[in-house]
Amino acid sequence: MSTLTTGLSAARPALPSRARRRRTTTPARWGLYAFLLGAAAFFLLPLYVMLITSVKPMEEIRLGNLFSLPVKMTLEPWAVAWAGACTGLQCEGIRGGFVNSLLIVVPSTAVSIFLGALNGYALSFWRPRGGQWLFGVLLLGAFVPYQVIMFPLVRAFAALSLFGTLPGIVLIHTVFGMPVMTLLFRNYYASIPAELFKAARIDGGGFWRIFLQLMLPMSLPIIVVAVIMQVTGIWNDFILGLVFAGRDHLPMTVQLNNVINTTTGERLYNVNMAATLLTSLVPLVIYLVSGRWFVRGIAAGAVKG
Amino acid sequence: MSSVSIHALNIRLGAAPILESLDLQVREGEFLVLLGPSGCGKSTLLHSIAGLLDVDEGRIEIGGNDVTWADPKDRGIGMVFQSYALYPTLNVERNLSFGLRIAGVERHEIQRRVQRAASMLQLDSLLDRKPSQLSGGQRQRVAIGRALVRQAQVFLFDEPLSNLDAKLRAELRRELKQLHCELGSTMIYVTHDQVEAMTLASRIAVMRAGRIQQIGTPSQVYDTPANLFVAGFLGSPSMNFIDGELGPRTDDQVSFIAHRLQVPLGLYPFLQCPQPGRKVVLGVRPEHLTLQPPGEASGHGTVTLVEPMGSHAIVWLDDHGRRLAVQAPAGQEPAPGAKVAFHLDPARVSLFDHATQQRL
Amino acid sequence: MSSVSIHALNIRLGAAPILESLDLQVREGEFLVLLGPSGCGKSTLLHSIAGLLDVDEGRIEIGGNDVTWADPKDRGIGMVFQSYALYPTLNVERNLSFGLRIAGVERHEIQRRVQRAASMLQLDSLLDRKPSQLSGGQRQRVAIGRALVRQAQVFLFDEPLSNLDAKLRAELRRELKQLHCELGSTMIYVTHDQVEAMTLASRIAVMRAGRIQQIGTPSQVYDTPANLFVAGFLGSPSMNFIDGELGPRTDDQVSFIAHRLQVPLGLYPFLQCPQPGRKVVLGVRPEHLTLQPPGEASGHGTVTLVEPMGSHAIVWLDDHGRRLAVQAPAGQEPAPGAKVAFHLDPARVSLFDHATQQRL
Amino acid sequence: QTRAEVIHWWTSGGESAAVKELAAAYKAAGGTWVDSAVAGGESARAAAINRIVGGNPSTAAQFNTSKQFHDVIDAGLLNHVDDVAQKNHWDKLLPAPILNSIKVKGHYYAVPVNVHMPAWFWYSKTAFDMAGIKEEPKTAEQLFAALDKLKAAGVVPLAFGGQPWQEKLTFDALLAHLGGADLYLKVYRDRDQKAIQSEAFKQVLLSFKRLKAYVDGGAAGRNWNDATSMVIAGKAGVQIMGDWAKGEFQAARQTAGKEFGCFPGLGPRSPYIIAGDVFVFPKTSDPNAIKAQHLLAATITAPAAQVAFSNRKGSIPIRTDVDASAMDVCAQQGLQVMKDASRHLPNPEMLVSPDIAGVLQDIITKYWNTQQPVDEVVKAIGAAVKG
Amino acid sequence: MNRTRRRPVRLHRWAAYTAMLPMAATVLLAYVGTVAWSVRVSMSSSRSLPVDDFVGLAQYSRLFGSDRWLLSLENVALFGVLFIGACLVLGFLLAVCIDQQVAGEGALRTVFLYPYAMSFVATGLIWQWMLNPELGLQASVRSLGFEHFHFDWIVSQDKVMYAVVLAAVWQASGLVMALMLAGLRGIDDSLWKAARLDGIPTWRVYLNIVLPLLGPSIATAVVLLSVSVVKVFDVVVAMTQGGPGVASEVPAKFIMDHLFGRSNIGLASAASTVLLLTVLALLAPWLYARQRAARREAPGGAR
Ligand SMILES: Nc1ncnc2c1ncn2[C@@H]1O[C@H](COP(=O)(O)OP(=O)(O)OP(=O)(O)O)[C@@H](O)[C@H]1O
Ligand SMILES: Nc1ncnc2c1ncn2[C@@H]1O[C@H](COP(=O)(O)OP(=O)(O)OP(=O)(O)O)[C@@H](O)[C@H]1O
Ligand SMILES: [Mg+2]
Ligand SMILES: [Mg+2]
Repeated sequence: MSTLTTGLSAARPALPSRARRRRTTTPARWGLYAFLLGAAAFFLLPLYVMLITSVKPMEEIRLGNLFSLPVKMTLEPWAVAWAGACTGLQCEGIRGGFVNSLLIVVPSTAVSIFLGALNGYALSFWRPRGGQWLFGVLLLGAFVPYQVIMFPLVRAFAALSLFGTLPGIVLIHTVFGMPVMTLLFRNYYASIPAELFKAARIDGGGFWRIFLQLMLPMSLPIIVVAVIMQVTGIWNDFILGLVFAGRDHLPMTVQLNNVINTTTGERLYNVNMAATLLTSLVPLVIYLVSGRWFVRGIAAGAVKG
Repeated sequence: MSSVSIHALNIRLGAAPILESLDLQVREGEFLVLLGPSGCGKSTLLHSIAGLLDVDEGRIEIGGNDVTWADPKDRGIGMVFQSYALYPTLNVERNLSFGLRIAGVERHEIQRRVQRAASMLQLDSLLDRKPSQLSGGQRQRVAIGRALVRQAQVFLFDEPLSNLDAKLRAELRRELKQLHCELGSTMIYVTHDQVEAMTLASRIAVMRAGRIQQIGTPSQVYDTPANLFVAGFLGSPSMNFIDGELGPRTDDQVSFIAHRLQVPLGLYPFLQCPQPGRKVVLGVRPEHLTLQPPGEASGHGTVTLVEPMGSHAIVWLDDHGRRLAVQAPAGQEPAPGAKVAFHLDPARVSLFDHATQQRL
Repeated sequence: MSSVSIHALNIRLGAAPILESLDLQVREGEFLVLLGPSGCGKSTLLHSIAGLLDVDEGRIEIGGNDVTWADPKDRGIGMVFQSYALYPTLNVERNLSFGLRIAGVERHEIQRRVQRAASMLQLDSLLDRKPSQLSGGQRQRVAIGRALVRQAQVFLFDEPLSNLDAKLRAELRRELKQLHCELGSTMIYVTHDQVEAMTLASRIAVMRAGRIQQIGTPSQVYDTPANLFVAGFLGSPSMNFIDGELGPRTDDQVSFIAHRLQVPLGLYPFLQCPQPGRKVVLGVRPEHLTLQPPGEASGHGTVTLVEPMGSHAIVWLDDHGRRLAVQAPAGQEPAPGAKVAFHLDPARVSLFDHATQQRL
Repeated sequence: QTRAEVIHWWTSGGESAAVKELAAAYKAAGGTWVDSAVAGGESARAAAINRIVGGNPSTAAQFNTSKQFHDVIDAGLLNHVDDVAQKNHWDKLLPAPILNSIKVKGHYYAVPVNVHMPAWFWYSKTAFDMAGIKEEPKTAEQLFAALDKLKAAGVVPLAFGGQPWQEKLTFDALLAHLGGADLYLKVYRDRDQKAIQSEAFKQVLLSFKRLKAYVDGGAAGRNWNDATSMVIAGKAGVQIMGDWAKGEFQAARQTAGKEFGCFPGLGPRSPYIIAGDVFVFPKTSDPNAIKAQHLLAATITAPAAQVAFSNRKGSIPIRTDVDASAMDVCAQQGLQVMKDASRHLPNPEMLVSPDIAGVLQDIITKYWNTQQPVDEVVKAIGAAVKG
Repeated sequence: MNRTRRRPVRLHRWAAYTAMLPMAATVLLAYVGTVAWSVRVSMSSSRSLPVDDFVGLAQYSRLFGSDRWLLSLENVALFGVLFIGACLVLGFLLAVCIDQQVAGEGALRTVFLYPYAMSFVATGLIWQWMLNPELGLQASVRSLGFEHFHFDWIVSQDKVMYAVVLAAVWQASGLVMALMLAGLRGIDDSLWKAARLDGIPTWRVYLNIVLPLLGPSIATAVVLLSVSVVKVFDVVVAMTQGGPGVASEVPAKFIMDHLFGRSNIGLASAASTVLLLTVLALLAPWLYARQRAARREAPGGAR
């Protein structure tokens, strides 16, 4: 820990670039990288096992040499996972649900983030009467395991003719995403100078204008976090998709689950790992590209003092 | 073109009362300058007029309408925030035009007004910078510009020129005055700059700790301050105060008597009958003390410090423990250590009660 | 107690060059005031001295050591940021003492210094407020305090008093001067207030667009500005400029000749031999124009505007299309519209080449 | 148009192949099989029930042959298939335990698909050879002796997955094979406190715990197929597991009788625990759907479909009047046993509600993993079966 | 008292109220309504399907008579403390380190985040393998010659929860990192300048200034993590199935087991009601305190 702390003391985000270059050789900087690489190793170890498992034939896996590289490497599990593994009567791999997953994840993410941001904005800046109470209850709702309240929701959705439809699954994701999204944005807006909001009020900005034209652009970093959370959560959701989406919109994860989950059937670990890795590609791409929107100092220059 | 009137306004922030039953009438088209020490509540007052703070008690009227609880955008107000509060994600042009776009002003009208404000504020070359890429003074100018492009009924300026250089400040002062004449808007303007206050104000209101101490034309406030605080607050260097008492009435006139100093008060316009023997404070501004040949002298002192100011110099005298500032024309300053005589213009003094600190 | 010297400093922000091969020598214990129009690069210069900005080219030395790439904390610098940069989560007391605590200064020494700074800055009653609960001026004072509690070799002040009222400003000015004498630190001080510049500075440096135009004592800079820009920049209202040319040499002296105006230049200390017929600009400050009885007049004009300033008034004259500002003692101002004569003090004028704008 | 949407949890390769047989048979009978596979019994059942609640039920849904779907029957949400059952004489055809499960108040609410026997013994021939074990153990003593020999030979005697359901399954196997069918039924069916407090039952519990000594240190949490892999690799001697384990051996290209051996219990009279899967038919009044349901019930139970399905699935048919020649050694052995109705033993889930079954599982797993005294366990089981 | 007079309802808030309608509807219908329903179910004898008889608090008394439930509560408390603590610390450190303009920031961020993208059904298995003493790390290290290396948390009754925490932290700390990173990036650069000038070591700035400034982000993270603590299920099922024995049982697993496998939604509803009440008891004082603090900081509801 002490190397870490001194490691931090030398390096700072705003360091002049050339000075930084001159300092890369300091032991502190080495400590920093050592920590990061150590952490990365911890995080990557399971991935390593997954990857090598996914390219081993089952015979080798049965031998139980977890960390050893494959003797006979094979990419077949990947092919099988994508297009050959059985998921019931069909044996077409996990690709079947890919489009459905996209159809679900895009609108669900957009709608839930929009509403979360809207709620957070209203709560932080407009403070409507009773809003805090409503938010408190909403937050509490985040702690209810949704399986417990599935029955009434299913009935309600059926009554609204939303059960088993695409809008239905979008709505249910929005509903279950709302507490956390609202919290995320509410707390983010707490750190934006209130004066900005005031200035916009003076400029005649109404509720929506201020939200759309000022606050949303300033929310970029937290939107990135929200996207990470929602894309991951919705992409990986299985039970809601299964229950609410309807047969025609079953997401990829239902196929994934069918591939890797079995009680009494045989398990093809290599295919399971490949399928899992394949399924996680979309969130991973989001993580990778999201970096450029983690902008620094988005409110810089706004207020003095 | 609306009057602003404030009745018995109370505002607390946290537990502390910031404004206490404050009354203020600003006439239509008036240019009111608010003066007061740092932290006295000027910004708070502006924010409450703009509707950005909830009023605890009292009433605010703009143009005769009670707007105490009205929405900021319905008050027809343009405001320059002390902290600028620029929109960080919008460039300068957008910052300036934001309000106009909202109001649905026509595109080329927007362009015209933004152009005008930008050139007045010398921001033309910075229009597509983000606030974070501007210098302090440039940010302040954007803040001013954002208010100016609006054709508001009432403008609130919170130290709008404080971070600008003197030259630009002088230019903008002139532009603001002109704008005021053109638009006829009511303006409430906080500043710490005496020149601004004197040149811009139709009236000056002096605040202290959430209360208004005096309100009047610049010369009223400067020449006949209502109390010791106002007298001491305006003017730089500040008025010289001399403790003493009123002497007995002789030749149908009273004099001010202090240690080694006597000032005849025959010309002094007393507000109430002077009571001889009363403890009073006499105030006289540095420019009403002149360094003179010993013949006509009111007193004598030793020069302790000379501060050249360019156009003039401030000479600090020690008159037996009394410290006096005297304004002398540049180039005619005595050297430190010199013994000099000074003359005090009896027609320009102010007298205050020692106990109540009010003007006599 | 360290000199600061800057050699051929180049700094760019974004694509634009902000400082261009700037040289500056600040002597040990000197109080250098930096003046310049908004956006000319003053803050940039201070930031680069403090080591907060990447230097593109050039060298910075403090106390003789090359610190171009040294860490800010190793430069022995105290700084007041134009934007204050207070620690928002710490209260005032902590804001002031944070640096000292880290430096491991003794507990009661910290307390002493914080106490001293707080009482000097009149922050005593605000010590446990968070910055968000302070007024603009109070925040600025905290920013000053944070620099002052450090006993730095070099202090950098970026418009430290801009948001304070005149009275407090005058007091703090005095305190700063005193502190400077006590500590003997080198101070570099950005301000837009001429009084501050004149009273505080050992020397004044005037900047424009990233370059230093003139550096000298206050009176040098004020009385003998090196070029038109400096001449026009200092003084409020600004120097009057009159276009004209040098007349032929008569009686061993040249005169300045302009439309309806002739000024003998016998006393003018030319820097180079005057060439008759050369196009020049004559500069004269408002305080060197006096309104006089017509007998001794240099010229005549019509009063267009009178700006009372309390201690004096500025009278704006129109002299056949020439606009002149004249400083008149308060109470002796003519009325607008009056025709008056004025006298120009030939000993106090400045002459500039029309083409190069440099002083002759 | 007889279109049947079927929710089931058969998603792995072998299971898919088995479902295909059903689908093919259904298609041959003139229906259209619409497949809704959801892996995991709990998920699949949850999906089925939610679809029912949401008013959009599937035509059929898989459950285990047990009391799992009795609540749904009670709520009146299932159609019965009495017509089919009567026409095909299910009463005579089906083993009693299965009938007990699907027949409620005289109506047939489900169609059985297969029979699984959850308590087979699988052993590695190499390991047995190495340990010098000549023949399959026929008694409890022989079993423990064999385990001891295996241990001495340096292999893991018992391949074991330390998951609650596997522990419970092992316990049930011991109860049936060591305690006997009588004790088993007294405990689970009659919930006879005396039987539970009996010395015999206690001995079963103790024998069960004795097994722990033959288990390796990494057993906790292990999946059953990983345990099977140990047998396949010869790292372990025996595994007690359902007949589905056969699939693993097959996948590893091992054949029964050659690389590995199987026996359904200790000795020639050992009981045969019957488990398996059924399809239920969510309530609908749509005549087409009802037709589809009936057709499904009829095709599934047909002998050809049964054999085809079971061969793929690793289970055995629900009826014994089928041609067993195409089946593997273990399956044939199972089918042979099935012919003797006296050896039929219902699995515990057919005898107690899922809730009680769960509590029993908790008790057993706790007993297995902690130092709990056996008397306490007896007491806990006694309390649990009371409900 | 000068605050007694009620502020008139202002027209401009209508937009705000309208915008909150979806939230209000969600709260009332999707949460309050359904939770009320499940409380009702918890007082019935419902098994696979809800029935509306009334059995009073029978399910609750059964719940608290269950060793497994009580153990679950203990486990989740331990899990919660360790998991939240570790995630916050690790997430914060990672965010801080990544924020030092390190090379390969994007890759590192993805490395720390990827576990979050993976379904735990598979990664849980990997962890199970890796932690398995016969198969995973212990065996590997021993085979390298360290015969006495001991790492068998997952099969130990006492330590299995730590193993679960380990895997859960592995999964969730990346998200905390992202949250903190968003917060860090919002901090005004001039603060850093001031601190560097004051000669404050960077770690002190992080500790004394940045950390408090990240208060809202941390609050968000704590709530997020708490939600996942209360709902922790996948990790346990994938890694240990609640075992060895019942040593790693958690409330959510108890609820799911009874909801599905054991067909006792009455008991499951009772359990989730108890959980919810516990959360309420923990959350309410915090929310209340925050609200009061907010009122104090923004007096009169500055707007
Ligand atoms: N990030 C940036 N990118 C481009 N230009 C910048 C950036 N930051 C500042 N500038 C420009 O650099 C110039 C110098 O800025 P600086 O802050 O040093 O001015 P200053 O002399 O302190 O002005 P002021 O008196 O207004 O504070 C300004 O013209 C400004 O617009
Ligand atoms: N949130 C708060 N809680 C408590 N007191 C506050 C709060 N905000 C401001 N104050 C106090 O209210 C008083 C008035 O502040 P205000 O900003 O109106 O002063 P000001 O006259 O504008 O001063 P300045 O000239 O320094 O800008 C100050 O003394 C300040 O300390
Ligand atoms: Mg203010
Ligand atoms: Mg600046």
